[in-house]
Amino acid sequence: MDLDRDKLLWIYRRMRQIREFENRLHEDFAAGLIPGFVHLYAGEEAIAVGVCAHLDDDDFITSTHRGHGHCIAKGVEINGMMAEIRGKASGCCKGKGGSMHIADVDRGMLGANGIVGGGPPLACGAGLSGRIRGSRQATACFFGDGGSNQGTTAESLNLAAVWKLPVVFICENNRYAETTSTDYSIGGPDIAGRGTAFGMPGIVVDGQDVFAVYEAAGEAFRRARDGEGPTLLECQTYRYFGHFEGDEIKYRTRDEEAHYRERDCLENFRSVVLDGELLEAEELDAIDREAETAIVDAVAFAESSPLPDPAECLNDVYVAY
Amino acid sequence: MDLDRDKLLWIYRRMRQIREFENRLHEDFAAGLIPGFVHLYAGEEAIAVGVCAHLDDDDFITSTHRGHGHCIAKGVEINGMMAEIRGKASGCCKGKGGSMHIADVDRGMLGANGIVGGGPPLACGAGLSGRIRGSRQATACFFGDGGSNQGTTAESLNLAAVWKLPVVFICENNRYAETTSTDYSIGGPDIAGRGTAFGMPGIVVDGQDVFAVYEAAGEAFRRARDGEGPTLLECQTYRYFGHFEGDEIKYRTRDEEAHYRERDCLENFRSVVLDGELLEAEELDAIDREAETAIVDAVAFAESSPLPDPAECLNDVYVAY
Amino acid sequence: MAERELTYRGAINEALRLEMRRDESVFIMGEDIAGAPGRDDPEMVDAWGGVLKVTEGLINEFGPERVRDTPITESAFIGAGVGAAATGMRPVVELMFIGFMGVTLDQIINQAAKMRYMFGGKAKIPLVIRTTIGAGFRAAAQHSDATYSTFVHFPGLKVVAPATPYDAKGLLISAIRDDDPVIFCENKVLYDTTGPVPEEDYTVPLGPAGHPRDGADVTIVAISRMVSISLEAADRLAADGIEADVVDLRCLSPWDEDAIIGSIEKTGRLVVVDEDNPRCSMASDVAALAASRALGYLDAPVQMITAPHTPVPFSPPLEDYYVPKADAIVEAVRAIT
Amino acid sequence: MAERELTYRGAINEALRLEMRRDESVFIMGEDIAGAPGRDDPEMVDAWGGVLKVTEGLINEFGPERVRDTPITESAFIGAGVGAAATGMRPVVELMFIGFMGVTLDQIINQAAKMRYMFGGKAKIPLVIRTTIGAGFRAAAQHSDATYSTFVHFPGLKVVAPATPYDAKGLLISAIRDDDPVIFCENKVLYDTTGPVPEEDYTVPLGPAGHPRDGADVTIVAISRMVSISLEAADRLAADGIEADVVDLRCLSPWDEDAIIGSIEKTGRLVVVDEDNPRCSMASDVAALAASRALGYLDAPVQMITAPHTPVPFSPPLEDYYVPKADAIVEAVRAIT
Ligand SMILES: Cc1ncc(C[n+]2csc(CCOP(=O)(O)OP(=O)(O)O)c2C)c(N)n1
Ligand SMILES: Cc1ncc(C[n+]2csc(CCOP(=O)(O)OP(=O)(O)O)c2C)c(N)n1
Ligand SMILES: [Mg+2]
Ligand SMILES: [Mg+2]
Repeated sequence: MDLDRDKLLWIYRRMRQIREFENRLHEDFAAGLIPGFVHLYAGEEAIAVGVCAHLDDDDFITSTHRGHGHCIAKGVEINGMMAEIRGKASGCCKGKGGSMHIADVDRGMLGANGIVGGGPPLACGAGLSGRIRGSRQATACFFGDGGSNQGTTAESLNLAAVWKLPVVFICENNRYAETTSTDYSIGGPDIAGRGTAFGMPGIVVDGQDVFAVYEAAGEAFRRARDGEGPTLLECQTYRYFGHFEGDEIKYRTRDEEAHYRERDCLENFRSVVLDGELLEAEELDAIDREAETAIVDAVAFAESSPLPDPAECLNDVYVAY
Repeated sequence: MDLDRDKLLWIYRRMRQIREFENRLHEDFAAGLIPGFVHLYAGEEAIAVGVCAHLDDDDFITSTHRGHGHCIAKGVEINGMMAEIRGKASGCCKGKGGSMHIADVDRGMLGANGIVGGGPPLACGAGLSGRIRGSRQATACFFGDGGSNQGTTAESLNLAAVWKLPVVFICENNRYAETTSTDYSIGGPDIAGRGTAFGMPGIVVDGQDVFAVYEAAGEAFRRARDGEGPTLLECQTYRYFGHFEGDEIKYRTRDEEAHYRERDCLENFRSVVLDGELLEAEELDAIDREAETAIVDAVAFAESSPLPDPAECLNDVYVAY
Repeated sequence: MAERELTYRGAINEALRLEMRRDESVFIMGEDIAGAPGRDDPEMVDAWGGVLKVTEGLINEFGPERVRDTPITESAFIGAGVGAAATGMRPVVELMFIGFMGVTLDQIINQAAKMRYMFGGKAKIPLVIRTTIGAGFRAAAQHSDATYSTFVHFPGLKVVAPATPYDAKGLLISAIRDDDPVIFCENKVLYDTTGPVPEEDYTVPLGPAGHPRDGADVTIVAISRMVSISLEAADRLAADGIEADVVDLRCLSPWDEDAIIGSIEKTGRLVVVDEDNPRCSMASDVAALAASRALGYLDAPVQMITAPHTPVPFSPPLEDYYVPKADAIVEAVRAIT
Repeated sequence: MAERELTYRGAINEALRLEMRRDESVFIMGEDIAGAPGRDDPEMVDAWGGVLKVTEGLINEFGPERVRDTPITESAFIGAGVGAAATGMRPVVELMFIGFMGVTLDQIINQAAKMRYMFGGKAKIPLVIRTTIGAGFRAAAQHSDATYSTFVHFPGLKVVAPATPYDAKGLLISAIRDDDPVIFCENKVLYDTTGPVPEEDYTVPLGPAGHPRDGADVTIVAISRMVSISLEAADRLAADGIEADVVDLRCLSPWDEDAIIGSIEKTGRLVVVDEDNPRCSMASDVAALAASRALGYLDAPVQMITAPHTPVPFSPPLEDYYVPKADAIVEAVRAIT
């Protein structure tokens, strides 16, 4: 494993930060503090973090409706995120986007996306952009099992393959699209095989295991940056909460949920690094506390920030009109 | 081969009829007699005919911009077709559709389609319709190699697979989409493999050999009607003329064209049935003459038909408004 | 006996149920419209009943063959609706939010809308596409549009946007029985509103406007949720002695030009209230109708009250600013009376 | 020295060439815009230059990295244009016919148009989508639309429709330099028309209307190909002593409200000529503008001359009937003067 101490700590820190962020939103939503539709990423942290561990600030990602984890993994500031989700003027999108459109283009995060399948074409463009400039910039494209059926995704796989774009496609297969199981919605034996059919390596990865994700993504980004073209990683995972907050989750069993909770990515990480004596428990505990504090601070920041002025509605449509 | 004499004659008759029809349009276009965009099917006859040989009047087909062959194979009257392509009131669409939208819903021909990838979703619907009614109706969905990249096609393959719809997808891979070679546009080793990836048999077929098409389609329609789900047939073929009439065909070599002309489906059929002593040369020659006469008649019919009254433009938008 | 009250949501559900009972060729499709598709566990059947619970319970009566959950492939399943309609069925397909139109528009505007015409009148497409419109849910830019104008623009489509439970049921039944493709726009903010709805089946014809309030001083033409906001404004105006004639433009295509012109003839003043964006919109159409066919009756400039030319913002104060309000209507009327 | 004449097609080609020379971040994409992609044979390079030959020759100067033929996947490659624009490039993407908008609309209306707004002003999308509009080619219902109104409706997009070679070049250069997404509508019937076009680069600003003819008796607002038809009508009217003030609405969004209002103030009469279908259209917008902001100046009902509410038919006499003609304009003007 080519992960040094710093990188290991970085990975744990980002995963833990996502978990804390999402757990807090879960509570705050129940308390009526969060407007709108909120889709939480808890349970899937290993994917965003294992992938973004290979990215620099000037690399790009495209995301989904379930975008908080991708943001944090890519390095978006959580204060601005929390304020955004609360609809505050200090939010990273000035309160205009909210959870479903949270973004930070300066950090290479090209936006959560309210359209399933909306991201893959954009990812091709970000990849193309680096390619035409002759830089080594790469792009990660996240989408769900549901999103893997959308025509835009298939078109993008093909386009990236024929143009050998520096894009890594990451399917977060959490077994459901809303209430719809992959057993029902996915034609074919798996999703990875669609990559193969469109001309790129298609690889099934254990998405609960950040080391497995890190390794598979490493090779994929090497290929991408070396001009060998795209890769499709199907990361198998599970979301702990409902499709969105408020979902009663009548479509899956509590047993099934427990089964996946047992394979938690954070717990898994802890046992690997502690069993392997790569990190100390105290270091991890310190990160846990740090993450908690950061969330408390982020909430305080968000709560103390003003709402936008109503007439702000009219700005930001055009650069110049 | 389970083809009796009548079926063999039927196949030859339909293939020859298509060839004559298209050759005549090629001439008439050059003579300035045909308005609009015209895409000819000459060279690909074995596919439409080998497939439609398995269809009854109440089965359905969806088509493409290159639709004349599909029409004739499905049994649409050529007089009405010729009149339609000339824009006459006696055309099968009263002159409103022309070559690109030629249709005959009563014959189960759901229209040529000006939108690449427009047909596959419609085919899923025709399949679903038979399925919900509990009939044994099946649907054939024709599309090109270019169309195989369109997102609607991928979505439809998946939908048909998960619902086990009685649809047979036929990709007419004639190696080009306009000027764009499949070497450039198709990610992945072939198109058939996309079927496999989406959960159905994906089979490469020699599209110049009507017997091969007939056989592969036979098994595919058996599966479809028996509720075993869809099949994707990738039929490899070549179009003799340009993408559309007027195309100077600068993007392929004359050598390549000659190579494919040597494997002509009509010639191939003749040698198989004559070598195998299944039919007599005279029978085939008679069919050739019959086809020629039918075209002459169709042109005469079209030419003697009136143009539509201009105000006819306003009718047929709604059943009732 | 008091008339039965039902929610707008319940009225739509009932229309679907009655038509599915009445006609075997009617079936419904959409994402998670039952929920947990493919599961046998009876506890799980109807796990959702649609993201906004409009189709709840239908799976139990009609089963998965006629209440079909779909993968997330709007082009394929809406196109399948078109294909099924062209071949003898009467599908009712759900496009979860109108903001998703862009992933499937071709099947609607180029296939469903044009097939009959292109084929010389030799096809019919009895398809209904149910979709939701409207801001107010803090659902941000891609889930809050009211862009029915895009569909109105295209010949071959019919477009309906009921404002009341009564009309929702009656118009949906008409839409299902109609032989042309109909886009049926449900305002999600109205789902919990209630009103009298007869239990039997009845139809409200596709075309005529509603006329919820009679008045002689100013015409207010409103669409969908804007009708109740206009009625609220009308109440306030009445207190000042200004009587508004409120036209509920529940049918957007075909539309009731005569009702609009007739009202303007009576009042001489026109205010249009439309939650959609202003350019190339229903609001423009109504104003243009006045300018071209009722100019002689107009005593004052037409007032257009619409959403601004912006996407729908997320933050509550911004979204509240976005949606047209009764205040603005009152003010607009005062400016011309 | 006489000014150089160029075709509308040539003017567009030249604008692309000059901007690609000037700015390395400009590149173009589309189906068969060069032709025979991937082939090395120099005979085959530029085998097509686009289906209507607008991009001919560019591959020879700029090579396949910046003149990219695409597979037939409009969502993927137009979305790739959006993504490339968001990350520092200035793509010009070709949507072969506007009638294909439906297979890619989401990337245009929900991604390109809304990203800047949703992200709180922190993104810019300097993307141009070139597309062709217009009937007259006997290309039937899916290849002959002029449905720019759909794009005008959506906030965040700019929409341009030049009527002359001069404007085509100047507006395209402006569109490429502009930091917002622009839909650039080329009328295919105009490609072979010629007019004076300076050789150097110059810009025509996005917004202001053109004013090809001055007159005091009636305002004619026209778009794209309808401008020359309106000028033809104006000539005929002049013979009768009626002087038309012709406004060329070459920018549809943003648009030049002042030019329209100013002209109506002068003439008191308005005729709008638009090749698009009538409902929720540019024609409606112009008439609505008159009704809401220039009512006091209008001496006669607004006349709207548009395509009918039908798809575009194939057969020549039907298509000829479909497209607005100078006769109809003359008649409409006579009816109100
Ligand atoms: C085009 C489109 N169709 C439908 C929806 C509604 N929707 C939002 S999320 C979702 C499920 C997505 O499932 P998946 O891609 O597996 O992602 P997950 O939620 O599991 O992370 C659906 C159907 C949408 N937002 N966009
Ligand atoms: C959505 C869409 N994009 C582009 C076109 C333009 N076009 C018409 S036919 C064609 C090529 C189609 O190639 P293929 O599917 O291989 O069919 P073939 O012409 O070879 O039979 C293209 C690009 C179209 N009609 N529709
Ligand atoms: Mg999922
Ligand atoms: Mg082809």
